[in-house]
Order: sequence, then structure tokens, then C-alpha cells
Amino acid sequence: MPGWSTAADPAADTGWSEAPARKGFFTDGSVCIGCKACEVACKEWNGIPEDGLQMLGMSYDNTGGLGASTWRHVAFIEQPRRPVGAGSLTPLPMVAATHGQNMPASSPETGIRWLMSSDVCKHCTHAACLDVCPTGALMRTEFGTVVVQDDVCNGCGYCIPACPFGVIDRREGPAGARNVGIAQKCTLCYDRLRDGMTPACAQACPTQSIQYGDLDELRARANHRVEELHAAGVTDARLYGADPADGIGGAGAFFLLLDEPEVYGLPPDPVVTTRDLPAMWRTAAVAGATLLAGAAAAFVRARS
Amino acid sequence: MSIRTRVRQWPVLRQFTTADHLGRGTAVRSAHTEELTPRTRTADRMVQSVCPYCAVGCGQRVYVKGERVIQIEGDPDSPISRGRLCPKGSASEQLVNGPGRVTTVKYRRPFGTDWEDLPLERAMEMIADRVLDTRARTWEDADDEGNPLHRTLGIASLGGATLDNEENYLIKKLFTAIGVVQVENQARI
Amino acid sequence: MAECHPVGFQWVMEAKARGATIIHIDPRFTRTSALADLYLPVRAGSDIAFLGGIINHILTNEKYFREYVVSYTNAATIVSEDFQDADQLGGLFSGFDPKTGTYDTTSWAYEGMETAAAAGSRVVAGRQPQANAGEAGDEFGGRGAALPHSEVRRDETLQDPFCVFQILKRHYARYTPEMVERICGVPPEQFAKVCEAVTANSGRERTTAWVYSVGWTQHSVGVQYIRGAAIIQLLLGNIGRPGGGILALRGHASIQGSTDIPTLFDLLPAYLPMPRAGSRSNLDGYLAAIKSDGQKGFWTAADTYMVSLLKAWWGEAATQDNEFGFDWLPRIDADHSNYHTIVDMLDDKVEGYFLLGQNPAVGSSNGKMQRLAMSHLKWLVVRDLNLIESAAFWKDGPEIATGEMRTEDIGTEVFFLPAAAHTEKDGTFTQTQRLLQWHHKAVDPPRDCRSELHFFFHLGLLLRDRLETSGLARDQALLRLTWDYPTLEGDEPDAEAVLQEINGRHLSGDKAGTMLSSFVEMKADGSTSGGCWVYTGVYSDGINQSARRKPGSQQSWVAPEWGWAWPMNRRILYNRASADPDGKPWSERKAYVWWDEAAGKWTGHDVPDFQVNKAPSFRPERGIGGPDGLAGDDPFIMQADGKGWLYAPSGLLDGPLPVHYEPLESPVRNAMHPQQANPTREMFPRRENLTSPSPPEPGSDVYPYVVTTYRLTEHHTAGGMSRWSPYLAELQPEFFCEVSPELAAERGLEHLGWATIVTARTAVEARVMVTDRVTPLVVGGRTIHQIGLPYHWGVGGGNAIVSGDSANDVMGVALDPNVHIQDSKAAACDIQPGRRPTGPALPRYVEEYRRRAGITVETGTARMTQHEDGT
Amino acid sequence: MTVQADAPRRRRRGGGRDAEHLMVPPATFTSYYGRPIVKAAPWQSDIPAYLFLGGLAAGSSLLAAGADLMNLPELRRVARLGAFFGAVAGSAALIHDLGRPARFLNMMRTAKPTSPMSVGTWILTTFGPLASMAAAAEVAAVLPFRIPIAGRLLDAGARPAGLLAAALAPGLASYTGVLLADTATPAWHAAHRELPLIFVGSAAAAGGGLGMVGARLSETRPARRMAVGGAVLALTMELQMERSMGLSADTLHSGKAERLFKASRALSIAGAIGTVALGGRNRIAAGMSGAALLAGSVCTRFAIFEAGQASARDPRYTVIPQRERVARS
Repeated sequence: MPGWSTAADPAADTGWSEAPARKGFFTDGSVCIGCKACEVACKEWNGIPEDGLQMLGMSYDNTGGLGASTWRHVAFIEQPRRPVGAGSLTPLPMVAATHGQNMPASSPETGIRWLMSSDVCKHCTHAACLDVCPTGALMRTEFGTVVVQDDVCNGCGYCIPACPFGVIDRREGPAGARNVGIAQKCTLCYDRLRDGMTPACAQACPTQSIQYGDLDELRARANHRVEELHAAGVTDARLYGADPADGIGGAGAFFLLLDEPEVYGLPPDPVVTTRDLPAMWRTAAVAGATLLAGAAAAFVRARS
Repeated sequence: MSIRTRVRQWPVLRQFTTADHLGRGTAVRSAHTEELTPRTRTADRMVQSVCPYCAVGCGQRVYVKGERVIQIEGDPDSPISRGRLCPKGSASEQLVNGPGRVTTVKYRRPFGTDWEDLPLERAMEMIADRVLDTRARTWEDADDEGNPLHRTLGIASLGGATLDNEENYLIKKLFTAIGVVQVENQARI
Repeated sequence: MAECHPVGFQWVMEAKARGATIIHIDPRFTRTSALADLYLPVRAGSDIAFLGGIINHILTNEKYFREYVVSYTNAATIVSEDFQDADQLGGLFSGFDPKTGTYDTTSWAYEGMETAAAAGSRVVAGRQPQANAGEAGDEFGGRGAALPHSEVRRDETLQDPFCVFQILKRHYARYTPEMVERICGVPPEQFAKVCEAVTANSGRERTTAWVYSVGWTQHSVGVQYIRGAAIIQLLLGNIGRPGGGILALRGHASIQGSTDIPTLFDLLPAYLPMPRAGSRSNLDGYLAAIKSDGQKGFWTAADTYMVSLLKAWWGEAATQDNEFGFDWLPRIDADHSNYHTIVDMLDDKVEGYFLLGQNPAVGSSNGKMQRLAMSHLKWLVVRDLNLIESAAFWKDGPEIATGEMRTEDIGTEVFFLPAAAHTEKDGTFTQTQRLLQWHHKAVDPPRDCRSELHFFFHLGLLLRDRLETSGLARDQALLRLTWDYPTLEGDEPDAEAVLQEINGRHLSGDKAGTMLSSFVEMKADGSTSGGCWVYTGVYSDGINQSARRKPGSQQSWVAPEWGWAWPMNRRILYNRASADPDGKPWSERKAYVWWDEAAGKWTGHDVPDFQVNKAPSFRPERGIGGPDGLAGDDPFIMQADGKGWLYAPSGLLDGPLPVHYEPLESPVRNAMHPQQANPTREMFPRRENLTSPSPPEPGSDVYPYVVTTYRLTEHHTAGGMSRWSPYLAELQPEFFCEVSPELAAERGLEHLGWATIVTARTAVEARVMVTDRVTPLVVGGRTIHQIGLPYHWGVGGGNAIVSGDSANDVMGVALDPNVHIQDSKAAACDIQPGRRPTGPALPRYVEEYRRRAGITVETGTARMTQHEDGT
Repeated sequence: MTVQADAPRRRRRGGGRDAEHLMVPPATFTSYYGRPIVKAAPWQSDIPAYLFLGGLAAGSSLLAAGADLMNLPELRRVARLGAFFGAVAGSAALIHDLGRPARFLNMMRTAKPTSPMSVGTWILTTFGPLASMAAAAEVAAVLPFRIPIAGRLLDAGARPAGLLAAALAPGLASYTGVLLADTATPAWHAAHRELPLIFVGSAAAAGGGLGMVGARLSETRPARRMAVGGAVLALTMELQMERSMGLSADTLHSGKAERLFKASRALSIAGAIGTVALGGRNRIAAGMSGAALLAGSVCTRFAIFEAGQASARDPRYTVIPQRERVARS
């Protein structure tokens, strides 16, 4: 099936032999302090330009969202504090059901809750941006991550609407400025990874809210963390993107959230668009055949 | 690159000749990507430093290439910071190489309406003259009761909390020796 | 802490992961609050009442750590019967002189020492030199005040009505949970949670740490805030122990270092005071004011520290005959601290000003007064990385826009000299835990950029060159100064050579020329040198210990081989207190330093902060002073009696115990005492620094809200190191005010709209952030709204990526009498929707407010509160 | 599932006061401050224009091939030129829309079945020269002189080239439907079962319409049939598409997309009726009907394009259908 890989190991599926263990991020929103070190460390390492000096009024978020010149984005959400455990927690394919969700509420606190979490490219197992890229600028690396090759991309922009998370974007700016006109997104610091280094954001993160490592290990650690939080009564905790059975085959960069995904600006149930591509090609074949047949029919007794 | 190599490098061909038939990995990798190396690796040297912002004292690694700072990041060896930096620390490279940094002397003459340029040596001479002139004019040798004062209140200084101990030491030593007592810094503010 | 020291906060998160309870008490809900287990909003300026409430809880519920308190603190010490507490005198202690606004502190002394406090001379508020008084609190960065001797009467049953413990009980009896609610706006059930958590997590097995920043210090009673925390920690046994302490989170890379090696008017290096004009102005007289031979502890060796300093500065020229050059030191006779200097500038008494990496036009209180003052200077030298507002005030400053200043009329000659960045020079920063860390030079500074080391060394050479032939006595101090540092490439003085001078050397004998390894080796006979005795040891064995970088992963959790901490590489001060009086750890969990009976010495994870061979059972003979006078259970080795001071019998100018006073500008009457504000505060009554009325004065309703200032993670103080950085500027691009939805409704403020904040000083405009994170408080039955202003922005800096009105412009200046720090964390204001007037309309707008409030230069300057009935 | 719309939302607060005011909204909303979740394609009008031009080229090339085989020279000429124009102008639009137009050749680095754009690029780059050759023969034929050698080659190659181009035309016409559908843009992806059919219909309508405009009446019967058939197919599938789109169909009925969509329907219906009623009898009526069908095809492409863009900009079209899908399963 074109465009739809079932391989558990995306690196092996893309021609990498003897690839290292798949790498990823576990971003734990329960310990994020919203310092934005990740945003700056990322920009500094990757030479990304400043992209906007407007105050947005979205709590302390003046970044807005991920884009061509923002590869890490810290979301800030102010909300009334609900009784512990009373937050909504719908089971979603991206949010694996966990045992904590029906725990009784304990010691309701009043006041407010300030959620913070650092968003990033998900480095999907089934990555739509990668699938639809016509130039091969987007590439799966040996680490299982997805990167844009700056020297290849011609800025067709197709990856942008393809991404179910709205991550990748084409950099705007004065012509000639660095990487203007081409698609840009988190590379999981591919260059650093190749030298055995930690990605810049994870290295900077003061509270280890951003953890980098082997994906398998991160998933185990994240599951443990959720159990720990549930035991502590934080029953709102849930993982997002940690399940290989979800619509993108599991994210290489997944999250621990304290509320529904859309509260953080994440889609509740994203599905890689190319999952439906075989069906689309079949429809296209039918359509093409219809056109051909119609055209042929039009010439039956063509002369009037 | 010869045509032949060029053709052999053509990803469409590599899609057929390698395992990456769909052209999403090895087949489409560019030569540039293949040679991708972090700039920390190609740096001429790395020196260990300390973040210049707050007083937590996070360790920094400063990478230099071509006598220019090319990267500043957290030093994992530091038991204080364990390699981590806040946004300010992470922006240190911009502090050093920042677009707005002024690297030449600027001078504003009395009642002047704009900055002028001045050679550094000339500025130093002029400042030395001003110091001695003011000092001579405002010198207090003793108070009304004849108690020694040995000072001037005509000169003051503010700053030091962002400076090195060695610098503060010379500042305090020199100012004290010329009788300037109004030496203060952020610790008072 | 998460907000301003994010990387330090990782350790709080570690503690939380291990089960620690995190409590955040702040007027503002910050990123710290977001991660805390419990957040309590509190009214700005009310913390002494809050802390006092906890002390009362500890005392009335017998929650104190009795063994620690009896053995290690002055709880048992008997105080003079002449002492009268604030509750007896309407909020004043005995000895207050309303004429001078100062205390005669004699009656506060320990029993039998009532005359002693009158030794020496001192600097007092209001700048009047006054002889025959105790030392000022500003000098005690590294020690307690002197005592004439250490013979004190103690009642270890703590029952004597005049023992410190009983005084404490009486003093704090009024600080009930109800009073806390009335003053701080904290409901009793919330307050009880704090009391419960703090006491439950203190004792043998557990410790509690307190962390503060300038939210505690920047008040006219700032020192007493910290004293409040000190009393709690001493009562609970949390000092000198791992996981305990009162931790100051300082905001600048070397602000601790600039206090240790002070760029401060009243100190010489290592907390030796600047000499004062007057009768005791020879070396002996100077030393006698610092210590007595009869007192305990290491301050009795102050003569060795001082002589070594003089030898470091004047070398061969410092001899026994000339008192090692003591007379070359300039004398102080008044408060010459920063804000006094600013006022003197306004009065044209100051001609020249150096600004070294500091931006007072934005970062100091009452920014307008700062800028006006600088316009009176003859010359100004600014050394910075960027063209900060303080360098460019004459060009594009706010007063140019209002017409209050005209560029063509400003006679200030300005030299902007570009500075070297931390990567462009060698040197040490001393961080907030007293750790010296060497940073290595990576590259040469570009073009005209130079380090301060370079600037001051070469300025010194130029000055000496010009005075070479001077026969004037006043020039000898400079001409005889040791000023011959070796230089490296680019004529940069060798910072290591400076650090070596700071460390000190043996000057004669077998070891002549070698580095001192400890300040204990210092001599008063001129045979040693050392520029900062607490730093001695940083170059021990001829090795730059501050440059040690053994990875943390390769050493113990105390990490003693990373950098070097003063004194003597001790990471926790007074760590003798981590063991019980017998020298055993209070608990295995909290073992840190202990007495090894077999080896006959103190040992443990850290360098013991105690004489290493002194057994716990040791008791000195009567009359012995100095280090040898310390008993085996006197952990507070820098204190004159070896004990932690719950009660400060001397050294403070505004009281031996903290008392709640309202901020100078407060919307409410002091609920605790008739006395409204700190009667000993330093004030600057003048047109440029007006104060709005507070109850019981009429007119306070014109400025009905509380305004406080603070920092954001994304910026650094006055912005000189962040507003020029695109990556930081874009994260917080605009000046904003944080208000509650309730206040927004009351004043018609719209989220993301504009608001004008006006105080007695001026008005600023800010974008509005309406947020539930700001909570209106009910104080004494009245709703109090607080407005938060981050203070990072300024107007008129050259090339700044972002700019905006400066929050500090609205704050006034009144000082804590002990340390001369301004009260910039609580003021009275009004807020209105919309942008402020511009041009000359702005001063008129501010003036109209003043008129309505009836403000004159005298407003708010009465030291003793006029009672409501006029008495 | 309720969704609160744009943040910051209004909230009533304060003791009995009527004042409403804006504030940092609490996170009970189901989006992040009303910001989009997915990103709209960065494409400007180049892309919908290309959708039309590609369709025109495809429809025209089929018409040209038929006309060639059936010996309808004028229709052949018009259609060949239309195919050429569609391919060339369409390619120009595609290149113009690139962030780095100078790198357009990088499209030829790979051949990716997972990428409709890659597939389409290969189709177009094959189609383009073939259609050009066929068109060149037409141009050569009307020149007042003979081009040596090349002219002969053109004579010989025009028919095979035209037929090959026509063979590619179904792909060229239909792949663009997949191009849009194979995205996370809610309105496009939801329409993935209909878009290829609509687009081939639209292509046929455009190609036929052009034939009606450019060829003499006697030769336009196939063009009229194709145009009407295409218009009917497109219009029918659009009805089906609106059902498939669910919530995101709203985007076809508001704003710019609504105006375009209405126009596309009106023009297509009018063009089809005109074609059927008068297209075989009146040269002017045929031309006008053809023009209406061409314009209808343009509007169809732009309407669908704009609807997709609008659906990407509003998070409701991302969140609600996903929530509903989860609830169903």
C-alpha cells in the first residue's frame, strides 16, 4: 500500500540498515515551568530568525504556535482549578486509556491552574509531510525522525496542509535570507544527533520537561510517570501520541498533558492523510476512466 | 561531479537500486545532508564559562571558530545546572554577537544633540582628565572638626553586580585610592 | 523562583519529586505558583505579619525544635530589663528619638551589656553624622554585630521573663491567624496549611527551606523581613542543615561577589567596614569598633584581615609605622549610598558618574529622578554592551518628550565605552550560594570593547602618570598603590594575578611568595597580604580553585570539587548545627557534618564550618574570646556569642525584632500598632520624589490600588541584556500590567487594551493583561486590588529591539535604614483605561492627581504617626 | 460536544455588575485561543488557477485527440492550443507558486507514489512536451512558410504526441483532486471521495467549453457533449461532496468560497443549459455557453480551494469532526 507503512521501525522502512534505536522526545507538561528556554535554545542552535514582536495576550504566550521560524512553542493556559480528577478525560486514539481516569476526586482546591507545555514537531511514525513531499526534501533519518533538507526543498508548500498538527510551514521573509521560501520545522537537531549530542531544547530544559532519548525507553518512562501522577491524585494526566496504534502510528515526540489535547492546540484524533491515499488513487482511477470514457462517447457520431 | 555520478546519485534511480523504494529516506538523502555535522564538532575550541545573567551560576560551554563565538550552551558537567539553561542563558550567543551591540566608543559633547565617534585612547585620556579635574575641585581633606576625610564626593560610580570579582576588586581599589567613596552597585537596588 | 531562576528551580522540582511540599507565597501567581502544591496570594508589603503569624503558631503550639533552640540560639539569653517591646509603645521600641527618627539601642542589649552598644561611631538615616552610637546594619553582610564580651546570663529552662524566648512569645502573641488575615488578606484556613506544612517538615528528620528575592528586601523594613524568616528557621532548627536555610536568590551573575568584594560605599572587601571620620579614625580605633577581644568567634581576628588588605593594596608602602597605610583610606561620615548620591546630583554636588553594566534610568526606583539627576552631571561614563537608556537619556528619554528636559540644555558630557562580554574575559563570578566560578576567555573583545579590568587598570595608569610628580598628600594613596599587574595580549591585565592578590600571600619567612591557604594564616604584623579574607583559599596550593570543573557526576552530591565556595570551600554555613550538641547527626536522613570521636575531629560530606578538632564537649574558660572562646556547641562561629540570634541585641537600627509596619504608601491603616510605617526609614522629601498620603492622612483614596513590580523569565532586570536580544524581545515584546477581572470591571479595562498607571511620581502606560492569576484580597473587610508591573522596559535606548514605559518610573524612594535599599515593592496608584497623555500634558495629568490628593513635599514624611484624634 | 468560538471569550464577572470584559480566557474552550490547529496551504491563486489550467489542458487534449482521429481540424486546432496553453500556463503557475522557483527541477529528483504532487509533476512534465508538439504542428501549419526538417518531424509526430498526451489526460485531470484531498485540510480531505470526479468533470467542462468558444459550430458536437457531461458530473458530485464534508461543508457556504461556489454553479448550469438549448444552433450562443462553462470551471476550482483554506483556519473544522469520529467508533 503506497503511503501507508505498517512497519514499526520507520528507519528500516526507509532504507536504513543498522539504524540506531529510534529517538524521540517525551514532553512532560506536568513539570513544565513555561520558561521558554526550549524556544530560545532551538532558535539559537538552528539559526532561526525572530518572528514577531507582538503581544498576543494569550497569557504569557507571545509566540502563538509552531511555524517555519518557531520549532518549539510553549502553550500557556489559564483555567479555574477544578477539583482534582474532575477534569475531562476522554479516551482517544492519541490518548491511551489509563487506569487513573475513574479515581475519585480528592481535596478540591480552588483558585486557578496555569498549564504550560512545550509543543514541537511530532516526528510521526506515519508522517504525512514526508509522504507528500514531491522533491524528497523531507527525509526520514536513521534516528526515525523526519527532517527537511534545506538544500533540496523548493518550497512547493505541499507538506504544510498535509501535516495534521499544523507544524511545518514555509518561511517568509526577505528573499535571500536564510531558508526563506522553503519548508521549515523541527529536525530534532539532526546534526547534533549525528554527533551523539542531545537536541538543543532538551539540553536546555531546566526541569526535564523535555526529555530526549530512545523512544521505547521514553514511552516506558512516560507510562511510569502517568502512573505516578495518578497515584498522587493528578488524574488529569494522560499521554498524547505515545500509542503506536493511533492515527499517525505513534509520535516520535509525544506528550504528557493535563487536559484535553485541543486545550493545548493539539488535534484530538489526528490521522495521517495518506492513510486514505490508496482509496483516493482508486477514486482518481475511476474518475480518469470516466473522463476517458466520456470523451470517447462524446465522439460517437461526432459530426453534426 | 561527472554526469555519470550525477545520474547515479539521482534519487529516482536510487529508489530502484536501494531499499528505499518510496523515496522517503536513504534514496533522497542529499550530499549536503550526508555531510551534516554539528558546528560544535567543527569548532576550533570550546571553553568553559558561566552564564552572565542571574546568580544561579549555570555552567556554559562556549564554542569558538575563526575567533568568533559560534555557540553557547549548557555545560552538563556543572553540578549546579547539569547542562541546562533558561531562555536568557540560551540567548547568550546573541548577547555576545547581538545585532544591536555597540562596539565603538560613542561621545556626546556637552549640550550636543547627537553621538559622535571618538578613538578609545582619546576617550580614556579625556576621562582621566575629567576625573582629576573633578577630584581636585571637590576634594575634602578634613571635616569641620579637623577629622581626616581624604575623599571626593564629586564622583560616583554605580555597577558591579554583572562584573567579575577581579574587576570589582580593581574598581574598589582604584576608587578608594583616589578618594571616591560613592561606589555602589545593584546589591543596593 | 521558576520565574527568575528557572535552572535553580530544577532542584525544587527534584525535591517535589521526592515528596517535598512546595508552597508559594506571593502577591502574584507566577510560574512558580503553577508548579507549587499550595499558592497563597498575599498583600504586597505585609510579609512580616505573615512570618510573625508562623512564629506565633510555632511558639504557642510548642512546635519549636527545643534542643536546637536551647543549645544553638540565644533563646535562653537574658535581655536588659530596660528593654520595652513594640506592643508596649504603640509600635515603637524603647529608645526612639522622634527628633532624629533614630533609636538609642542601649536598652535592647543583653543584660549587663547596656553600655556596650554605644561604642564606635555610626552612620544614621538623614545623613547626620552622629557619634557614640552602634554600627549600622549595612556592614553586617558577613557577621553579627560586635559584643563587648561573650559573658551572657542564660536560663536554659527558657522561663525567665526577660530571656529572649519569653520576649519572643510576648512579642508575637499579637500575630494571630486573624491578624494575619486582617493584614495580609490570607484566610486562616489557608494560613493554617502553611503553618502545618512548615512545622511538620522541620525537626530531626526533616527540614524546611525558605527562598526569597527582592520581593522581601525592597521595603523600608526589608531587613526585618529576612529577620522574620531567620527566627522561624532558628526556632525550627533549619539553619546549618541540608535542606534548610534561608536562601537569597540573587539576580545578577556576581551580585554576591560585588558584595563580598564590594562596590559598595560602606564596605571594604570581606565585610570590613569603611573607616569613618571621627575620633576613632586610626587603625586601632577602627578595629575596636568592629570587635572586642572578649567576644567569641572569628571576627576577633579582624586586625589580621585588615592589615592583610592594606598590605595587598599598598605593598611595601604599608608599614607598621604608617599603620599600613590606613590613613590613605577615605572616610565616610554619612550615608553615601546610591539614592543619596542621586539627590546630591540634583543639587549639583556630583560632577562625574560611572555606570558599569547598570541601567538606573530603567532599573532604579523613580526613574525620572534618576534621569533628571544625570542631566545635572558634568560628565558621565557608561560602560555597557548596548546603548542603554541611561546612556541616551539626553537624546530620546521620556523627559525630552514631555518637555521637562531639552537636549540642547543638558550639559552632561557622555562617554559610552563598549564593554567586553563574559566570553571575552577571564574572571570569577560569585553566584548566589557563595560559589566562585572561573569563566575562561573564549575570544578577544571586538573593536573598542574592553573589560572593566582593562578599563580600570589603564585608567589607574593614566591617573598615576598624570600625578607622577605630585607632591600632594592626597595623591600618595594612588601613587603608592600596588598597581603593577602583568598584562596579557591586548594589554589586558591578567585576571589570575588579581585573583592571587585577592587570595593573599605570605610576604616573609619560609613561605614568602606562596599563596595563603586559609585566612587563619593571616597576620596583623604585615607578614601576609590578602585582598579579601573570606576569599583566601581560592588560590590555595597555587591553584586556581575557582576554575575546578570536576564533573558533578564524578563526585559526591555536595560536589566540593566544582568551583570554590567562601569561606574555605564550605557549601553550607554554620554546618556544625547539622549535628546535635553531642556532635551526632540529628538523624541519619539529615546527616551532614558530625564529630568522629575515634579520629577526634569533625567530618562529613562538607568542609566542617567549625574548628576541626574542637570536641562537642569543649567548654572554654571564662573570659577567653575569639575562636578559642567558642564552646563545642557554639555553631554560629561568626556571632559574638556563638549563638544564632532570635533577638538582635545590637546591629539593627529599627528594632531587635521584626514589627509589622505598613509600606510608606499603603491603602490601609496598620492593624497591628498605631505606628503606621517604619519610623526610622530614610526619606527624600522633594519635588522629584513625592509620596502619596496613607491612612490616617486624608487623600489616600485618590490612589486606591497597590502597585508592585517584578520580573519575567524572558527578560533580565532593566533589559540591558535582554531587550537588545531578538530571541528574548520577541517572547515578551511589550510592557504590560496584570490586573484581576474584578479590577478590570471596576475600572473598565480591556484585555490587550491600554491602561495608564499613575502614582504621586508620574504616570506610565501599559498593555492590559486581565487574568485570574491576580486575586483581589480582602484586607480588614475591604477589597484590595493589586496591580503587577514587570519592570524590564524603558524608553530611549539606542537600537533596543523593544521598548516601553518603565515600571520603576512610578515607584518612589524611601529606604530601609539598615541597608539603604529602596521600598519599591509596594506603592499606591490609580489605574485608568486608555493611553497616558503625551508631551507636556503628562506632567499636568500627574499634577492634577497630586492636587486632588493634596500632596505636598511633606506628605508621608511624618516619622511618628499622627493619631486619628490628632494626638 | 460544544465548541466555544473565538478566544478571548467574554465572561461575566463581578458582583452584580453588568460590565463584560475581555480577559485571558480560562481554558474551558476546546481550542487554543481560537487559533488554527492545522495550517492552511501557503498557496496563492496560482494553485487554483493551475487546477483549472491543468483540467483545461486535460480536457482539451482529449478533445484534440478525438478531433484528430475524427478529422475535425478546427476543433483539433483549438483543443491542441488549449492543451498547450493549459499545460504551459499551468506549469508557470506551479513554478511561480514555489518558495524557491529556481529549484523547480528538484521536483524531478524523485518519483513518489505517496505524493500526488510528485505523480502529477511526472504526468505534467510528460504531458507538456507532447501537448506542445501537437500544438506546434498546428502553429506550423498556419505559418506562411515551411520549416525545414522540424516541420516534417512535426507533421509525423503531431498525432502520436497528441494521442499520448490524451492518454495522460485522465491522470492529469484527476490527480489534482487527490492533490487537495491528500491533506489535513478538513474540507479537502473530507471530500476525498468526490474531488477527483468533480475535477475530471470540471476539466471536461472546461475543455469542451473552450472547444465551443473556438471551433466552428459544425465541429463542436463532441465538445458540447463533453462540456455538458462534465458539468453534470461535477455538479452532481458536488452535491455528494457536500454530504461527505459534514461540518466542513459550512465553508462552502460562507465568505469568499460561498460567492465562488454560487457563481460556479450558476455558470455551469447556465452554460450547460445554453449548450443543450442553443449550442448546436447559434455560434454566439455556443461561444457564450462555452465561456460560461469555462468560467464555471474556474469558479469551481477557486471555490473548493477557498473552502479548504477557510476550513484550515478555523479549529472547529479540525476538532469537531475528529471528536465525532472518536465518539462514533
